[in-house]
Amino acid sequence: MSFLSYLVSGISLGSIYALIALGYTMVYGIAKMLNFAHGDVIMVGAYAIYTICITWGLPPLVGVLGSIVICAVLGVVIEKVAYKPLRKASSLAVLITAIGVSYLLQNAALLIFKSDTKSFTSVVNIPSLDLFDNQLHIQGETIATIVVSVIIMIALNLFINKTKPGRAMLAVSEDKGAAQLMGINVNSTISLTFLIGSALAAVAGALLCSSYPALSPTTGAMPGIKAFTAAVFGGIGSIPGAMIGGVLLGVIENLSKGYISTQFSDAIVFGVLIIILLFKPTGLLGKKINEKV
Amino acid sequence: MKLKKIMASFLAAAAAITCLTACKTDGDSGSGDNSGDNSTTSGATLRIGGSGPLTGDYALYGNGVKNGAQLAVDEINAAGGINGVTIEFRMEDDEAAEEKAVNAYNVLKDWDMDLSIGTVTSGACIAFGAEAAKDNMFLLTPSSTAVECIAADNAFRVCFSDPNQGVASADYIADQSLATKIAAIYQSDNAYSAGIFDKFKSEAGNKGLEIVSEQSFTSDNATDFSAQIQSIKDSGAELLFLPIYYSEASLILQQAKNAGLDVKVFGCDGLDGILNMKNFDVSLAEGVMLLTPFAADATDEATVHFVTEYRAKYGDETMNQFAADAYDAIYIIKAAAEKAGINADMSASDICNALKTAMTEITVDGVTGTSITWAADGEPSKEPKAVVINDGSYKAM
Amino acid sequence: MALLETTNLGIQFGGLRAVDGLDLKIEKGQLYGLIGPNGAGKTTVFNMLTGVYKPTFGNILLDGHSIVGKSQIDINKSGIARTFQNIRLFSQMSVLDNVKVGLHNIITYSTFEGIFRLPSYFKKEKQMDEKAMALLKVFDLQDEADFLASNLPYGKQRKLEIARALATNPKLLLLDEPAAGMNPNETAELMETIRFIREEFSVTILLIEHDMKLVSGICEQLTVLNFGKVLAQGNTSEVLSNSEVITAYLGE
Amino acid sequence: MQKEKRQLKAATKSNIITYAMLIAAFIIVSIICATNDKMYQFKGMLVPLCIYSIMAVSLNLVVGILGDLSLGHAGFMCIGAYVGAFFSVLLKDNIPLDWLRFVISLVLGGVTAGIFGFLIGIPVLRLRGDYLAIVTLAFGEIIKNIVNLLYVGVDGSGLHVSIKSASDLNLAEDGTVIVKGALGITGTPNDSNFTVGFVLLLITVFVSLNLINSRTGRAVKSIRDNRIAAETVGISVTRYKLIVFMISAFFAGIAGVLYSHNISSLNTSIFGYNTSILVLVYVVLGGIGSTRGSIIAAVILYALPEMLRDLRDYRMLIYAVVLILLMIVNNNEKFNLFKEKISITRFIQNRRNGMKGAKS
Repeated sequence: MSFLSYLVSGISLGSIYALIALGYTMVYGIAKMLNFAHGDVIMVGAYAIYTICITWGLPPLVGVLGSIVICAVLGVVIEKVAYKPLRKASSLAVLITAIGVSYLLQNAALLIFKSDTKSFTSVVNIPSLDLFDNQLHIQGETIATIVVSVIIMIALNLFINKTKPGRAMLAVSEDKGAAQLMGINVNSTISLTFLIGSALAAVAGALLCSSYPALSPTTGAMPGIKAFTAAVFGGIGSIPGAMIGGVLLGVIENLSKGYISTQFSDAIVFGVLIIILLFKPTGLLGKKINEKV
Repeated sequence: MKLKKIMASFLAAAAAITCLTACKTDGDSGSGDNSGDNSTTSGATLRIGGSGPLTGDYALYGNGVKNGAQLAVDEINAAGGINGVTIEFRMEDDEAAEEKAVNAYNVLKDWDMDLSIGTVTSGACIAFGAEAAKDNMFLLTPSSTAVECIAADNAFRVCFSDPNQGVASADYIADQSLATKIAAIYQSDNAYSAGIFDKFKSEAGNKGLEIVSEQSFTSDNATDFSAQIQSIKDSGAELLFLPIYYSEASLILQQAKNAGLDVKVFGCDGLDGILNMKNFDVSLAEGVMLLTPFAADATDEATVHFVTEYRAKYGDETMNQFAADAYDAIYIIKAAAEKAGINADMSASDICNALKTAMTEITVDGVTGTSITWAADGEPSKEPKAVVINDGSYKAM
Repeated sequence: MALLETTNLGIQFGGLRAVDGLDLKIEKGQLYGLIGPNGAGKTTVFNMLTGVYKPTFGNILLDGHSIVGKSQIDINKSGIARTFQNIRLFSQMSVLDNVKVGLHNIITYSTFEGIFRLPSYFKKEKQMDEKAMALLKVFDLQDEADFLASNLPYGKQRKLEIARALATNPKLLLLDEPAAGMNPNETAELMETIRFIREEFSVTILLIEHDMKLVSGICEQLTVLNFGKVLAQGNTSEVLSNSEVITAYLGE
Repeated sequence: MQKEKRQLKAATKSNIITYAMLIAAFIIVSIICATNDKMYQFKGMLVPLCIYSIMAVSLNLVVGILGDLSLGHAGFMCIGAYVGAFFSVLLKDNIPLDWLRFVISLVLGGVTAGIFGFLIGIPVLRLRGDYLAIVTLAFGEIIKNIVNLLYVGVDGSGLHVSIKSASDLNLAEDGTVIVKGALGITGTPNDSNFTVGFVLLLITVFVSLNLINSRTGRAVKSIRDNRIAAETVGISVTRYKLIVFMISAFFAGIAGVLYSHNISSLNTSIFGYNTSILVLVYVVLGGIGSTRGSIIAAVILYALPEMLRDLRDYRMLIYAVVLILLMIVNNNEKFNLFKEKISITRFIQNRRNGMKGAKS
């Protein structure tokens, strides 16, 4: 039963990584940039819910919706102010700017919300499941996280493949210049990508802090890095890849903690990652880059 | 082409730096302190410097120390200062990093610091302390627990050391027969946590306690503890020892409850603050025992006074053991300084020499302990207080 | 003995035989043309000859030695250099440095000698500079020696690529559409240059080209590929008057 | 021939400016230090400035010259720092000459880091772009994780190593624990000073610039610009990538030794990906590929938050804003045109050209 329990909590943690990784991978696919500030948008989202639900006492649904709106707007503003002027610059320049934005969000949060860790109240109201004679316990948050992640992944896939703006995104990710010639507004497509990616970050923030209810200005940093790892693991730019990468990362992390060593779990997780990348150099579902000679 | 670009861009940057340096000079020629309320001229005041993480992961602790010390300084100045001398306090940010702590030390020296309360975290304090030892600068750290922090003879501390807490915890658990099968979760990349656990482990062996599950986490991996908790559940432990900080502890308690892990919980002073966590469900901490020198809802006069004043001035966010330690540190300095007859005209080194002797001669009643005395090695001698959380507040055990 | 000989050379990508049963025989000093419609497999032949792709079957002999399975580096060292259809210069390096990279295995000194600036460094660098400048002069690029390669106009970039290939001291030079994008005047000039370098560097040249004027003007022998298979082979004039070639390739 | 000379000169001239800048900075700083009793903050920052400059110059080799994104540079620094500090603490009393012990520490730290650079370079060769970045990040984190759990002690019977706890070392009574897990190494002798740091920086710059302007450097740059073309002209990608990874790691190790001998307390917290990213910021902001730029950016960006201390709570916020603005402004076409206009080099060149015109 321990195994199942490790597995379930691994999947739960992994689903959150996956949700965050979805945002990373979308932005990467379309804007070809690593948005290092993505993790901090999650933190902003969580603080938004905290303020709305706990400080103002409004119902959780209002909090989540409010947080989605705030993050979506924030994402678009960040893109317009910080990344758009660098559209033609090297990808490294954009990466550094993203790091700057990450510092900015963290320190702004430190000034506004102060440094203390705040305890978060779960926005999920689903009873937990007890299986196998109470041997296996599954939290309501876990169920919600997994379900929401799957729904979002499917919705995102449908959106990208079936709708006009979605296909515009695909076109922009394939070839910006050609997309522009086809009459696609590249700027608004990129803005839309940031809007969706940041809205997803808000959802991830709500679920992250519901499952792990401690909130501080650096809350988003580490899950952000882990999700970045997950996105690369699954093949950056690929939506199912981000999902699989995230879940696998969570599961590997928990199994190695459960069966090998908690002290070396970081080393083990990253070691597995390296080994897999050596065999699949573009991640699990990444496109194989065949350079045409 | 490229060369020119770079050259020119740095011309601009150099101009910016020149401007910044200029601002800096202005700042220095003034009092240099924006936070202190008493900016009298430097000759007539006693300048106490400190550093700690005011930004980043550990900002909570640094800000607690900053506020706690400032509170004491303001009170002392309102009551006429130390030996009639006004004191000034300045806290620099070190982000809990060794290198930044040394930078902070140098900034404080430029500010004409007369004595220091060291730094908040252990690693930084060792680095800070080594510089202070070179200059024979007096150092009384409120909260750095590693043994090495006060290795030099100019250094003292307010809190218990890591080994002290580890040993005391094991002794307490064994002597009170709380449990024999122990599980522990500690933070392996944190000197405080790993230090306590190491001593706890060896003392537990001496006392006949069995450590059945030994779990850890790192700062990079401090959100999900379900695997650790599951292992502990499987190990059949009766008591969970948590020599960690409270924000992780709050997560562990939540997840332990979810997983149905029903064991006693015992922690060290790092757990203090958990009840002040905004929006924390205190029922999670019901029955948690901890060794802490400070309990915010203790009813003794000193604590009540401190808590009331602190809350009025800085709110609840940073009101923790770190703030209390820092508050005491300033009063301890006052007591030692009065004993040694320190005045503002003495050099930092003379002050240090005088205080070194005085420290071993004073007995202080503070928020974090009563009748505290110091040996020449800098370690405080005070009773560890064990408290248990009951209905959302500490009860003495 | 022929300088380059391929026997039954072929490669398969998935189900597709991109090149199937190619027999080529190029004598030393020849100017040989490889032509065919788009997608006929011409560049794939180049890629097999230079080791970018490993042939699925068949053999390649250079000077009588098989080079199948050798790395690109070893193949270059044994004497084959090439240019690319889509120009591949070292764009952030100077024109001169591009050629000096070509001299990498011709004039050598160790990393250690380079870092510590031992006398050999200065000696060898001087040799490299002289040789590279001489090559640039052949292509009339000497005035642009310290330009960034990416700042050169298109026609000159093609020339620089040839100069870089020549710097590696090849026996066989493979030119992939050298006249692409050039105007008639430039093409005429290029034809002169190609003839000149064959004499000057006593190098054998195999080129892919669509410009029939250039092909008929300088190539002595031709092979026509269509859908990976040889359609015709032989003397330029004969091949170009072959009716099959005219139907398949020239589309009449 | 004339052109060729000019080309040679352009590289040499740029190098001379770099050396002149460094030496001038050294002289000015030395004068300031000699004539001012106070300015502790300024003096205290000098060694860290050298350390981060060395880090930036060495990372520039990988990022700017080889064109691979590395997020694990601090890992090599960590190795150098620990190896150097371990050696120094171990033999503090056995080698009487401080400078000799320090030199040996430097060599050991650098070489060990270099070996790790080589080892890590091998698998990394298969990867490109962001995948490579994530693997270097992973290596950095693995190194940090393992070093964090490392306990090494010494007693009469030799060295004892454990990855669990100090008590597992089973030391004899007279034994001392040198590497103490999360607490790291304390009491490293304070052998670093500005002069040593400066000399090491100078050596790093010397090696780096000479490497860039040599046969090896050209090969490396050709791989960066076009890997396929580089292979067809006979350049071994494997060989040159490994050389660069090794040299870069070697100097990161040197920076690490300098670091651990500057501060009495060494633990892994500084060697996380944050520091790797910080150094990457220096390299990118300094102009990717520019050695001089890396140093200038390292100095400015390291000094900036220290200079902003008077702004208290707002300093990191302002640092972040400055970082973003610098990146945006630096990549703004109009601003670059403007910079071109006011550039000193251009001014000098124009004058010289003008003079030439007058002569002829």
